[in-house]
Amino acid sequence: MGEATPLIVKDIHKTFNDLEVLKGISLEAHKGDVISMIGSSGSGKSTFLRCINLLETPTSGDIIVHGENIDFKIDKRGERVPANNKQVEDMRSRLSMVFQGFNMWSHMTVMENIIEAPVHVLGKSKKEAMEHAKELLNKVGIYERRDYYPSQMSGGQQQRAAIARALAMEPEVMLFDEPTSALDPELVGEVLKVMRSLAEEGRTMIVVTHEMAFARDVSNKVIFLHQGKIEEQGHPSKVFENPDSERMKQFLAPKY
Amino acid sequence: MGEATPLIVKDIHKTFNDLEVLKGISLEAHKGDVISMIGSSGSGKSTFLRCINLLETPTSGDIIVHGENIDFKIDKRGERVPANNKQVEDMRSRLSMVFQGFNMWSHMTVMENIIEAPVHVLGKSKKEAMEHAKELLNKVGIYERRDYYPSQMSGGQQQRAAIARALAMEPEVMLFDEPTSALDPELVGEVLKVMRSLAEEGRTMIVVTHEMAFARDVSNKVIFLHQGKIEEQGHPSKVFENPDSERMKQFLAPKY
Amino acid sequence: KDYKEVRLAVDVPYEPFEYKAPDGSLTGFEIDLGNAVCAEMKVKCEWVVQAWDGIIPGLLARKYDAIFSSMSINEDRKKKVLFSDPYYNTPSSWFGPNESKSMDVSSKDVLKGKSVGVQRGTIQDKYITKTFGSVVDVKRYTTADDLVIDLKGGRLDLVFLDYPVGESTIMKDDKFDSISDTIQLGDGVAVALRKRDKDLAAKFNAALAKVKANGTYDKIMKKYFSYNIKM
Amino acid sequence: MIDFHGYGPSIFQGAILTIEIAFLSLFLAVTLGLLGAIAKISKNRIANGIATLYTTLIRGVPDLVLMLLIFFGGQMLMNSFTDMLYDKFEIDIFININEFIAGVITIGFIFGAYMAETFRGAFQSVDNGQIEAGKAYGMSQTQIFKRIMFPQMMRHALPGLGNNWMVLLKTTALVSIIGLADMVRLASEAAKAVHEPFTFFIPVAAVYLLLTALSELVMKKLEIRYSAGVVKG
Amino acid sequence: MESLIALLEQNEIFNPQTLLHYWDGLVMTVQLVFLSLVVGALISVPLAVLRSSDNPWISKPIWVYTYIFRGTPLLIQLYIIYYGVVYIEGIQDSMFWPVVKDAFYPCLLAFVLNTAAYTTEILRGAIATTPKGEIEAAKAYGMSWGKMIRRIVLPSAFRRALPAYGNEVIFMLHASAIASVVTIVDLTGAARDIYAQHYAPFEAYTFVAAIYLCLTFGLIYLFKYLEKKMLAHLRPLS
Ligand SMILES: Nc1ncnc2c1ncn2[C@@H]1O[C@H](COP(=O)(O)OP(=O)(O)OP(=O)(O)O)[C@@H](O)[C@H]1O
Ligand SMILES: Nc1ncnc2c1ncn2[C@@H]1O[C@H](COP(=O)(O)OP(=O)(O)OP(=O)(O)O)[C@@H](O)[C@H]1O
Ligand SMILES: [Mg+2]
Ligand SMILES: [Mg+2]
Repeated sequence: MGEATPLIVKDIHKTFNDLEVLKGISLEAHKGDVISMIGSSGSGKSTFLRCINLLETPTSGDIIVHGENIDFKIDKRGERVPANNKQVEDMRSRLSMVFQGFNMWSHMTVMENIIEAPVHVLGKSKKEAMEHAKELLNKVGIYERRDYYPSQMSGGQQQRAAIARALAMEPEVMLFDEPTSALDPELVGEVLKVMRSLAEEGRTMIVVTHEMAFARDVSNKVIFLHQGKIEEQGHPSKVFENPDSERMKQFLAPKY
Repeated sequence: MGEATPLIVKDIHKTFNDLEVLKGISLEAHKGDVISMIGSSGSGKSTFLRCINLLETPTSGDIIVHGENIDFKIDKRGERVPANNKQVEDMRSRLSMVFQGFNMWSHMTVMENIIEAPVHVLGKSKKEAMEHAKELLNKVGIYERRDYYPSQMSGGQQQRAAIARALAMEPEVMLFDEPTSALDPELVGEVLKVMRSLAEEGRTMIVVTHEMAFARDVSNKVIFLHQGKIEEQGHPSKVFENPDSERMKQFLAPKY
Repeated sequence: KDYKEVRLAVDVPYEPFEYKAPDGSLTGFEIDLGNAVCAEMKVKCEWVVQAWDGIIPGLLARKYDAIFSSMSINEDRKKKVLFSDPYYNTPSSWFGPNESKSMDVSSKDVLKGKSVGVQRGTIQDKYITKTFGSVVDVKRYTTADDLVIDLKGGRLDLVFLDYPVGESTIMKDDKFDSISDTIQLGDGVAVALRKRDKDLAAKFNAALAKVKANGTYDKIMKKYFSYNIKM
Repeated sequence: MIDFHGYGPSIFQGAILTIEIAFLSLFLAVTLGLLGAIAKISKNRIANGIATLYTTLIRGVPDLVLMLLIFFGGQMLMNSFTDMLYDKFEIDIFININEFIAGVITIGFIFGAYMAETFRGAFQSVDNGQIEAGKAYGMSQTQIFKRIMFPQMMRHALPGLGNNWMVLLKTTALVSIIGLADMVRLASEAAKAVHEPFTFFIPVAAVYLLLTALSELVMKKLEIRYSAGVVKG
Repeated sequence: MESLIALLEQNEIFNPQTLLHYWDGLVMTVQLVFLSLVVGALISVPLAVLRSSDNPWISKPIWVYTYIFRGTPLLIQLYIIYYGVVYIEGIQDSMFWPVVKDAFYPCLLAFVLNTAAYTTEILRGAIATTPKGEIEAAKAYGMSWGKMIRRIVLPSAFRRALPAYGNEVIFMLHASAIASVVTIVDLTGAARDIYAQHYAPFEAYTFVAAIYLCLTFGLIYLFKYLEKKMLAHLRPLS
């Protein structure tokens, strides 16, 4: 192991008010891993993903990005918060997230969206960022839309632009939170195609999804979450074809 | 024929700007008739209904309500308009319309909605109007909701209230413009039930609808409109089971 | 303390003592006199325009150093400010339309119900409020020209005003006149200063005495008045 | 042409002063409004309390009363402060609150309160997901504010801002009451001097109308510019 | 009570005379604002209806009126009316003279015209947003134009206009302070008199500011209450 593991998450717990949403979840993402997270609605998938890049602060547990352990402290109100904002920003720039609702910045064109973070967070030159953006837009197939505003594009195009935006950060790990569930059925395919090509390139990805076919065909590990706990995990062939857990069987049942 | 025919429409044409939407439509509604109008979107069904009670003024053609011919004149701008507002108002009070969007007056309770026109147009006493309203509300099954505002009720309840409001005018003919198409599927049934019971009471009704089952089972005449013309008309058994027109066959095809 | 520059407050328009020419520049008896006094004191004068009802607070608030604006000496004001020696004295008078000349303006019965205009916060205001406040309808105006225009427009029955001001504004119109004998209020007009600026008051007094003595005062007075107001 | 009896040029000067006051107080109002809005959406209790007090108090009192209070009372307050400096530290300074400053401060202060409400609403209508996207790409708080919240907020705030500006423009007329030589003041002096109210007030009214009409035009242009990327609903 | 008066007697500024003066000012302000609002609202209803007309010959003149009165400062309107009426030929001999002679009525006129212009536009907006279907329903049940306006369009528009009108009422209260520049002794006028008498701006103006604040809060509360009652129909139950 010459390089540090991109992402290690250890025993994450998260409580909202009195509701324990995550009850100890651990995960290791090695280089090139494509990990799918599945589970029914409310099982805590989004919350887990948001904890990884600290959009929510986990109540307990560790997050280790590229060998660096994120520090926490207890603030005045007795809440656990990140100790070092700089460290968090740095860590976030290594983990790019793609959201369910795309969350493209609506006042910027596609091109501006993509170069925004590379220029202002990573400190790249504008020229360099634009060249890279051009490449990425070609990859996701919407280069000719570079000067459109998000509102002028279809959902599928927006999501592809969002993926290009995430790629522009050259992240160690990409996090996807149900990237296709806000799309009309006919647009889902174009986004999944892009994601599949990323997986084939050997990118490290964690994907929360309801697309079982994608989870089975593309990922090398599937995690099934149930009520804040990992009920079942392993290679998709194992998890889908021969699950140990009753719940997993139930979860798969209605779809077949 | 002791009584005059409730409604006769003769050769109605309607042109919007340069678009001829109705190309000569005639219809006779005798007492107790339940006439269903079907046709694809844009065929002119709503426009025809709106022409009958002059929410749109037909470009040419006659409307005879209860033996009285509506007078038209040409105004300064060269447009055909009703000659006599009083006559129009009088005529409208004999033809009650039920709208797709219910169009309940939002600042009045259900009860106030129902007694509004009887008191202020027909000149009934408030007491009498309220007694009648009570009866009607019981008939459509929402008496206990009489003091609610429209926004506080479901779509199905609102449409039933709108039907009660129309009935309160003791109209000679009731006009329905797609009364169920703004409703969630589970609410459609309750409105259709009320309409069926009205048909069974022997009320004269003209119903624009997409509910083929209703048209077939309840009406005694079906008119199929296509591009502003009557393509096919007759008893539902004839029109549905053995249509002459190719278009009517096509129109029915995908649903079976 | 060394005074290089002194800021003087005036309330305009108060014809003929101080008013604005159409181009916006200040003119009038007190403007000329003030400039002469400043020249005598060898300081630079800066005129500050300030509405009458805020003129004493403005002084106390150090917006300017002296009030040179027809301020009559009276006991109330003495509590707040320091007066120089008086430099002129003019009486006040009733003004109104010619028809009211026969009116006995000293009688409360005659004045009953009349609307009378005064400038807010002046000694005339104080006098009318005190003597006739219970019977007449006192209308208080921010500037003297507001009150003149309402008299001419017929909104006021009478006004009670500094005589020279009335003379140069109201009496120019044939239909209006002074309708009473003049009444002497206050102890003459003086420069008003902050209480602690005793040295500045002394400078003013010296300069005023000088101008009065060397003929400058008389020359300026002749320019604006046909009678003597010197004190 | 209308005969202005020689008062024309000075009234023109007054019009320029009116515009100066309007723009300076707009600048102050926008600054205060932004600060107020940020304070109101911040989690800091004290900042929030101060901002709320500011917006409620200011919006509860007539502009004219506030103006008189600041013009006359503000100077006294300032003086007791400078007097204290003098007593304690022998620093002798005098800060003059003249009509111009009082006018600008008062109007800026009043409209700052209205602007704060406008901006607060606008900030809150910025889509939370876009802020999260900013965070997720490692932007710092300030970067998120500057590069995402602010530009988007401006777009939401623009219509309210435009309304406030037009009300502000008309409020400048009040500075004439505290003695500032704006066009209303000069027109009223001239009108009284030559006894021709219509000759002076109607042109001044026309200037205000012109300014509001122009503002409307500019607002339309700005709205088109700032609504880049927005589909009209 | 006795001791209160004694205490007040000692206070230089807030003695019984000045408090009485403030009270008179309060009465004047309330009168002026109340009358302007009532008359202004009455005028604005027909104006708003006409302003909503499709016929430009009817709607445009009213637009011009509202544009002018909304586009210029109230102070200018007050000056033009107050100083202007006097110059109308023959006014002094006419029956209107006793009315315009007093500052109260010209001032009231300016306020009424101003608030009517704003209220007209508020109402027009509310009328324009009447759901089209509700109007069609009214027509379809045989209501005449007048009846429809009276029974359907206006009642529902009034309710929708309520929040904006609440703001207008508060603006009017605040705007009424300028009555003091034409000799009317309203609250602000009283404060100016007392200030000129006692040379105490802080006390005089802070005191009226507090009174205005109370009035404003009273109005805000009133309109909250009205909205709760009148806009019940817009709130879904649950
Ligand atoms: N900010 C929050 N405050 C309180 N509760 C929350 C918050 N965010 C999430 N929850 C709760 O946490 C639980 C898990 O939510 P989460 O969004 O992680 O589910 P999910 O697995 O992503 O579901 P879905 O498939 O519907 O997106 C839910 O019960 C939700 O109500
Ligand atoms: N006010 C109008 N101005 C211009 N064109 C109109 C107007 N109203 C209707 N049309 C046009 O007339 C045609 C017929 O419309 P109509 O609403 O009568 O159809 P429909 O049969 O009721 O359809 P749907 O089933 O969708 O309600 C359409 O092409 C429509 O665009
Ligand atoms: Mg989720
Ligand atoms: Mg239709």
